[in-house]
Amino acid sequence: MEEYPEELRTPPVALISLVGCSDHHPAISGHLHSLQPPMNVLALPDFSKIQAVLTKKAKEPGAGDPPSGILKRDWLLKHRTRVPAVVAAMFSSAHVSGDPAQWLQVCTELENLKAAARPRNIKLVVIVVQSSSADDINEDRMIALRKRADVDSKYLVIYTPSDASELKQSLNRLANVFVELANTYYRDEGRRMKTRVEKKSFSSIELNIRYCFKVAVYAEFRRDWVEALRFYEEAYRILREMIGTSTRLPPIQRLVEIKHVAEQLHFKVSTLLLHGGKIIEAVTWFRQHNASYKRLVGAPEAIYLHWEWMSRQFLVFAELLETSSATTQTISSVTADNPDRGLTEWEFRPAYYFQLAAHYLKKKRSSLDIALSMLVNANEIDGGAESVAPSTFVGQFARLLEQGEALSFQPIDDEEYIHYALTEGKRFQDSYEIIALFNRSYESYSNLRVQRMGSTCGLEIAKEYFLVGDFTTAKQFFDNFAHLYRQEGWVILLWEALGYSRECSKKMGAVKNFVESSLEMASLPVSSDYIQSLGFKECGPAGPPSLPERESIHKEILELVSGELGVRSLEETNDLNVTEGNPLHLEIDLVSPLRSVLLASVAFHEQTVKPGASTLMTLSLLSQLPLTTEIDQLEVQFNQSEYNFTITNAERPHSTSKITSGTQNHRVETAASLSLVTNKWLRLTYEIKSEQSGKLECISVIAKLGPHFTIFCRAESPASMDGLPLWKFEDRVETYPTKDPALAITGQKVIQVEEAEPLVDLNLGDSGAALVGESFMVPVNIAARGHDIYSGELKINLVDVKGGGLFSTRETEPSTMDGHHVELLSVAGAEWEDESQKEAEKINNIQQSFGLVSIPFLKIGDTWSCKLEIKWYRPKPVMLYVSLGYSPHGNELNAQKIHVHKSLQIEGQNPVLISHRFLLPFRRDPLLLSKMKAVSENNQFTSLPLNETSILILSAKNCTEVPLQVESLYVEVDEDCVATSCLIKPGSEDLAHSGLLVPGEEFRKVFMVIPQVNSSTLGMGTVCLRWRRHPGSGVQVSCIQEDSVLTRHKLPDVNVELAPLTITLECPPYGILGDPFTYFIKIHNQTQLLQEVKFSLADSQSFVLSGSHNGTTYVLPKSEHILSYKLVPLVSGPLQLPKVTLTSVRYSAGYQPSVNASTIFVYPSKPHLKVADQREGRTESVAAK
Amino acid sequence: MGREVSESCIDSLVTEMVFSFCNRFYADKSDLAARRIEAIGYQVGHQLSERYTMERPRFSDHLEAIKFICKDFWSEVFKKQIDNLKTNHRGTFVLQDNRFRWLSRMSVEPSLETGQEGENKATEAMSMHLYFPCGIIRGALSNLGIPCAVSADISNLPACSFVIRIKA
Amino acid sequence: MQFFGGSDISPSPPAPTAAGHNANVMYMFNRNGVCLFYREWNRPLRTLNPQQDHKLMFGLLFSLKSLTAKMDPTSADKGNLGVPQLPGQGCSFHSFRTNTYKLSFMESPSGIKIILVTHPRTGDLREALKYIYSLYVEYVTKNPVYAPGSPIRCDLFNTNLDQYVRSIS
Amino acid sequence: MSRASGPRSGDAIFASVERVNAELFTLTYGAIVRQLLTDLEEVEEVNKQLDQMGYNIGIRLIDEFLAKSNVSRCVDFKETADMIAKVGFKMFLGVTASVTNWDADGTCCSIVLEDNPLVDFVELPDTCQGLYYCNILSGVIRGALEMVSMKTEVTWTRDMLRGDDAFELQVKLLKQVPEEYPYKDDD
Amino acid sequence: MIVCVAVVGHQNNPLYIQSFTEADDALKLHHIVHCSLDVIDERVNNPKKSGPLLNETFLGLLYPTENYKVYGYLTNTKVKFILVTTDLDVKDADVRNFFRRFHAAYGDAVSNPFHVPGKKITSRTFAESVSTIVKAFGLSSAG
Repeated sequence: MEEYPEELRTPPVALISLVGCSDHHPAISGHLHSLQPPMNVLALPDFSKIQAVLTKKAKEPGAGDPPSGILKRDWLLKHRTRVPAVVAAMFSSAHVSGDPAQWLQVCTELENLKAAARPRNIKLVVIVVQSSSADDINEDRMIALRKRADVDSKYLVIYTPSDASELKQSLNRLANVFVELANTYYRDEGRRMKTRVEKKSFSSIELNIRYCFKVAVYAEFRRDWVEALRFYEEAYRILREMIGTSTRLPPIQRLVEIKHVAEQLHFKVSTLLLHGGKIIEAVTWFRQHNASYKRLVGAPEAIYLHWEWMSRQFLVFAELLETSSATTQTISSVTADNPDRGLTEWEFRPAYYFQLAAHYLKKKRSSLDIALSMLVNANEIDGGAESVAPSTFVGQFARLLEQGEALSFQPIDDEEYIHYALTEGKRFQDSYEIIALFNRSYESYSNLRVQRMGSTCGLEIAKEYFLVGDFTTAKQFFDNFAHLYRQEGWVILLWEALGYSRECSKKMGAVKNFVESSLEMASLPVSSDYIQSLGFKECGPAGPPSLPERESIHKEILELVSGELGVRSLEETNDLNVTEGNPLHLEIDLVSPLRSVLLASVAFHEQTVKPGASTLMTLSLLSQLPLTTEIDQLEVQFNQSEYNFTITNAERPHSTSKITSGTQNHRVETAASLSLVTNKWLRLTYEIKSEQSGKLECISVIAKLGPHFTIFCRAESPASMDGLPLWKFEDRVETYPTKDPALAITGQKVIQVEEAEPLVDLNLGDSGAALVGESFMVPVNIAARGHDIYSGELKINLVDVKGGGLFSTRETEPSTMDGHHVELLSVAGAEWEDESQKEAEKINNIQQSFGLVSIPFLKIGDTWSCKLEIKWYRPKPVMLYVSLGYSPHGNELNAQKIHVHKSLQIEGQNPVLISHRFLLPFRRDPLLLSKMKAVSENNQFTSLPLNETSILILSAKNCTEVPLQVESLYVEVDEDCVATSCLIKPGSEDLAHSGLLVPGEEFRKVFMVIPQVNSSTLGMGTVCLRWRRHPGSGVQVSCIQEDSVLTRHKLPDVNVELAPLTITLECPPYGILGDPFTYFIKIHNQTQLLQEVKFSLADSQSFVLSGSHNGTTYVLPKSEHILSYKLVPLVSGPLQLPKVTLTSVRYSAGYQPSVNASTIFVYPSKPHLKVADQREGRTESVAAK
Repeated sequence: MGREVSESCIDSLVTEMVFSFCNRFYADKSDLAARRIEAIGYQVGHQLSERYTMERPRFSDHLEAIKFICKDFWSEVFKKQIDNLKTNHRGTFVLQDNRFRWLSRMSVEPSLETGQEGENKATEAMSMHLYFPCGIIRGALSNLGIPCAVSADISNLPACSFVIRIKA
Repeated sequence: MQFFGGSDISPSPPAPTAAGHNANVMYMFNRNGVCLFYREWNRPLRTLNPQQDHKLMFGLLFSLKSLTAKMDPTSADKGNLGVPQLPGQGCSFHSFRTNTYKLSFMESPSGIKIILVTHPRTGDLREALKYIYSLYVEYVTKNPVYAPGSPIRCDLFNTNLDQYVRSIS
Repeated sequence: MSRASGPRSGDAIFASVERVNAELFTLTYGAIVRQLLTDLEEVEEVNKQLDQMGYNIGIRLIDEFLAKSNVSRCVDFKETADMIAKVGFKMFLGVTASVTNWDADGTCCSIVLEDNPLVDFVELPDTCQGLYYCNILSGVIRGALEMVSMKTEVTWTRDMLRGDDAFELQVKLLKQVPEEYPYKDDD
Repeated sequence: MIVCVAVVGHQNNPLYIQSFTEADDALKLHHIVHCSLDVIDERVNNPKKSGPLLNETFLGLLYPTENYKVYGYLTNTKVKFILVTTDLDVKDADVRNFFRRFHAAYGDAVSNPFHVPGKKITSRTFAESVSTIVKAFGLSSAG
């Protein structure tokens, strides 16, 4: 498109000519340019020039004889630059209204101008430049001026540049005038032409076409697209008809001219269509254009001109499509609404046209080459052609002759023309042009993510590069695009690409690439039977895809790698060869396209194996190479290098050189034969014996073919092996890598080697339940039965049986530091040898629930033992896991460990259950108000009377299965409440009997408590029980520890309050049947107030009593009132004294002495005991509670 | 086209196929037998779907394909359509044939079958005959580009419902 | 003809009802003498255990067949008594009647023997037996879960049979 | 026995029986054969198994044949062979077969099939030479005849899949086994 | 005249491709067929909203090359048939008819129990019937 002249590419622009007053031209022309549509300006300083411009040069030979061409090359340009539609004569107002002399000059100039403009009926405008709005213009002069110019008054324009607003106005005024006149001018011209066309008043088709063309152009001037289109098409049509009829020029040039014109017309049409957004029409139009000229190949020797032309058509249209905004967005909709038109979406894509342009350009090149080659002597064409040049007519060429300064064209015959064209053709290096085209196509395809079309273009590009000898670039391209074909299984296309790429690397002397692509080609699933290989002449260097071809390639490689001879037949470039100097090493992994060259599957026959036990491993190799391949040597590599081994080919003993740095004691097997037959598994089964426990995996297999060529092939498990990408589409027998199909489905290249049987005993001494608080010992014994123990290590782990974890975060008691319920305190070694810092180190790596202890070296027969010290803070069953890891052989560093595991469940239980209770003194009852009111939550706090002696009884019950030795039981007053607040002293002197508690037995101790401060919550301190397991008990020594354990039990706070009243019942310790005694009820008022107390005494069958049954008394502050009764017991035995009920009126609180406080024992007759009866009764009664 | 054979050809062939895979080739390896039978069905379904979908526009979604199975495909194979199609719209379809041809003559005598395990034997024997049709359906669908798993339920004979779970 | 001349003193059973319970029992044997099927609709007295019962019935038929063949006046080649025959070879009987019951018999060339014991006054049952045979084909041989040669345990067969037998008059 | 209603013609029966698309049958059979080939590998073994399956089918099918065809006796081999060819093949496969090549003593003949629904679409791969694709048919015939007490040997002499112009089965009567009293008299 | 027919699997891999020209353009035809897959993708991914072509197996003209026309057909089983012809004006009806018969032939080919789904079609019968169909097309379109 670029090569088109600007005036052709862009719609025509009206031309205005300004004459005179040149200093104002810039302003005006600037304005006109800025118009939409713009106008060109032909500015002439003074009137003398105008003639020169406007005078027609002598008309070419009269209209009679046919013109020697269709379109004049310069016609469009002329109308753009030289022939104005309007001439504007500018006069300054000064001159117009100046003195007669000036006026006269104006007139003459005007006359001349008219004279020049008339014949071409160019429109005339007169502009009077008014230097300032101030000075006025002489009216009648103006009229006169108009008369002279004989223009309509509105074409006599006053132009006042003086001030901005004025200037603007006048500019607009001018513009309007110009536009209007220009239009009329072009309309008139158009009409003139049209009438000629319609009146058929033309001597030849050429003129017909030309007129149509002109009409169209004039229409374009007027922006009348419809008409323009119509006439361009008309012209095109006529032109098409003209082929064959015309005889004006020698045939070749004739065709050339027609095509050139056609091209222009076509260009105009499609441009108009596209800019009119009529994309479908445009495409259809192009189709027709293409269809109608495609076949017009022309004379054979000039055929390449045709291809060039075709290519240009496509290129231009492609560019038009690309630029026209219509295309991109509407394609889908467009294709949608014309299924009938048979237009395919591709025909709306520039890419499509670029591709074809490139395609035709290739054709052009090839036929050009032929043409050139047919020339007898190439230099001969250079002669004589240089003076040939494009002539005055579009698409014509002629010899340029200059006589003096005058140039004249002399027509040439086809002979010369061809020469000229050839020389022109030779000047261009098409390949790069072609590459460029394909590239554009490729890019726009890949923008649309149209990969296949894209890659075809890519391939073409690559081929071009290949052609011009840029092998590196070419190879890159080929390899890129080969990928797509590979993955979609288009073998033939892949074959072609590889063929080129192979050739490239050959030319570049890149052995590795060469061999790789060769091998891949050789192993492609192409076999002559499924394509007729004769159809594939143009497969490029690859040659036709066929079995024989594959074989020859394979053979070539075999020879190459055998090192005998490098691949010759390589002109100039350095030979490829594989020698000592440059050995060759290929790698094939799971995704490599070379998998079909060599596929290695490795399957162990078992999943797991005992160490030292031997198992079988089957190595299977498969190759799709067409010829049988002899492998000299195989090396099988494992993740544990010491198991690597090589397999040598018995038939080729000579070539057993080490592949890798041959470690001594490197295992070497010999296989009868290592020849790979096409698509037939080569199965080799060997015994593998592993000492190492753990994973044994076959990593890779290295095949050695020829002295300096090795293929490193990653091993695959048959279980997870997927088919060969390309071959999987082939209809061929597929066989299992292993004989046994089951193995082929499940086989793995990995085997798990179990660890050796431990020959060491690990024992945990079971010692029953542990008691909370004590540090519990678990003995661990290790006996080296059948192994030495090197670098033994003991892992200890405590796990909650219920899985609840051994500590809970919300644990807050001080008793359990950082909240562990159970803790591994230490590992007490029975005998650590000497090194004690080791001990320290040991303790370090012991956490609460985990421990790690290293064991000294033990010889077979030795034993070693230690004790685990564990402490419970909570009753909790716990699982103790102990595992011993050791290695039987000291020497090896990486000797793998053997493990022994033992576990033991240990119950943790509370040793003792401590309980307490408070009692008031015997037969003494304080009135505790809190008791009264707080009936509901009375249980929360026990309430004690202030300054009264209460009794605290503590009891500890042994709830274990073992006897416990209680050492001491005492109450420890908390720091916070001072000793004075309340004094607690043992009521009885320390334990008479030894505190040995058999399981279930309870131990008791009595304390006196006298609260001394009135406090609602009085801390009573903590009970401390010191105990130990009773040594006598049958539990093994192991878990008896010397120091006793202290179990603490916090006493709940109590509520101390002053009792306003206390009642004391007084009566003899015992009564005797029938003999009376006195029963005092002392009401003691401890308050400062007078207390009114109602009392009542219930009757009782067991007694006869005297005294007032009920009444009210007043007790003075700080004094006591005594009620006394005489009682005579009527029966014997423990009797309930008559029930007293008192009610304090003030506190409206009634209360009774407790039942047991008001019992008395009545003997039938007076007993004969004197002393200790007091105590007797006491303890007895205490015990009774 | 339109070639026909007596129904008892296909019946006895299928019967015998199931019998020999269960009792001869893979005796007491019923799961293997099942897989083989299913595979056979799969191939048949695969091929049938190719044949029966000629001449018809492509299915735009799974439901269409399933409907095709229910209507045309079924009537080609069993001379009747599926009676009831249910779906959860999340890739599971239930096709119920109220009188599934291949079960229409299948019966055992519950009374004589001794107790539970007898029942089981019977049902297992019957279910063996279901792998084939399941395979057919699976084959047909997967050939239509719908990978799925198919199971059958014969809790109320002679009705039989096939459950298709499409692998997302 | 009458076999086992059952004394006429024994009271003959009530006259056959138009529709319904004229069939007493039915046996089916295959060519190997296996009793594939036994069903009774009305058999008040039962003397022997099933095995013996079946065996007896088969024995009866077997010898009866050879007997009838032996007696055949038409055919030239008389096999010796007890010499086995091919199914359908020689002549064959299709029923006999006693005063208390009628036994109808058919044998397919494949050796399937169907014995239907009915009320003595029931008519010619050959077609009935054929029909029963076709029932057997439909619901037994075509039952995928039925193994040939094994005792018949097919619901469908039973139900259809019962239904049909009830219609026998 | 009732000679009243004689044997019915194959076409009549075929017209009356339930029929299904041959495709289903053909493809199913094909799939079975393929499966057997992959499972049993040995072609010979496959032939054997196909024959066995055929046999099992035959012993089931015979009763249907007899019931539908209303054949009352198969004592004469010649007549029986004819029956199978004319009626049997027709009523099941919908194709007619012809009986030819009787030998002198009438114990051996060939059943010839021009058309055989089993082999529609089938193309034997080169790897399966030696496979008697239709071997199930021979089995069926053998089984059926055995049920009517004729021990026979059935072999393929022509096979279109191997390029012959027709399918030909040679049926050879070995012996006719009369039924004998199955129970020991001593029990 | 038909110069090439092809069957392309649902992974866009060629299952069968046969060209009928003496000229050495088999390779070019491979390229053309391969490229036509792009058009098929396009058609299938955004099908034409308008009427008859919706989901029809026959995809119509895929694209014209400088001197071929490529037609496409997509079966319900995601297998693509591709037809390359040199004829300039081809009647859709003829092409449809061709594909119908071709599809039938294909159906039979894959009904061969020994054919493994997704593998290349090597059946001789198929090849034969294809060539007959191709010939028939030549006749019909010629007339």
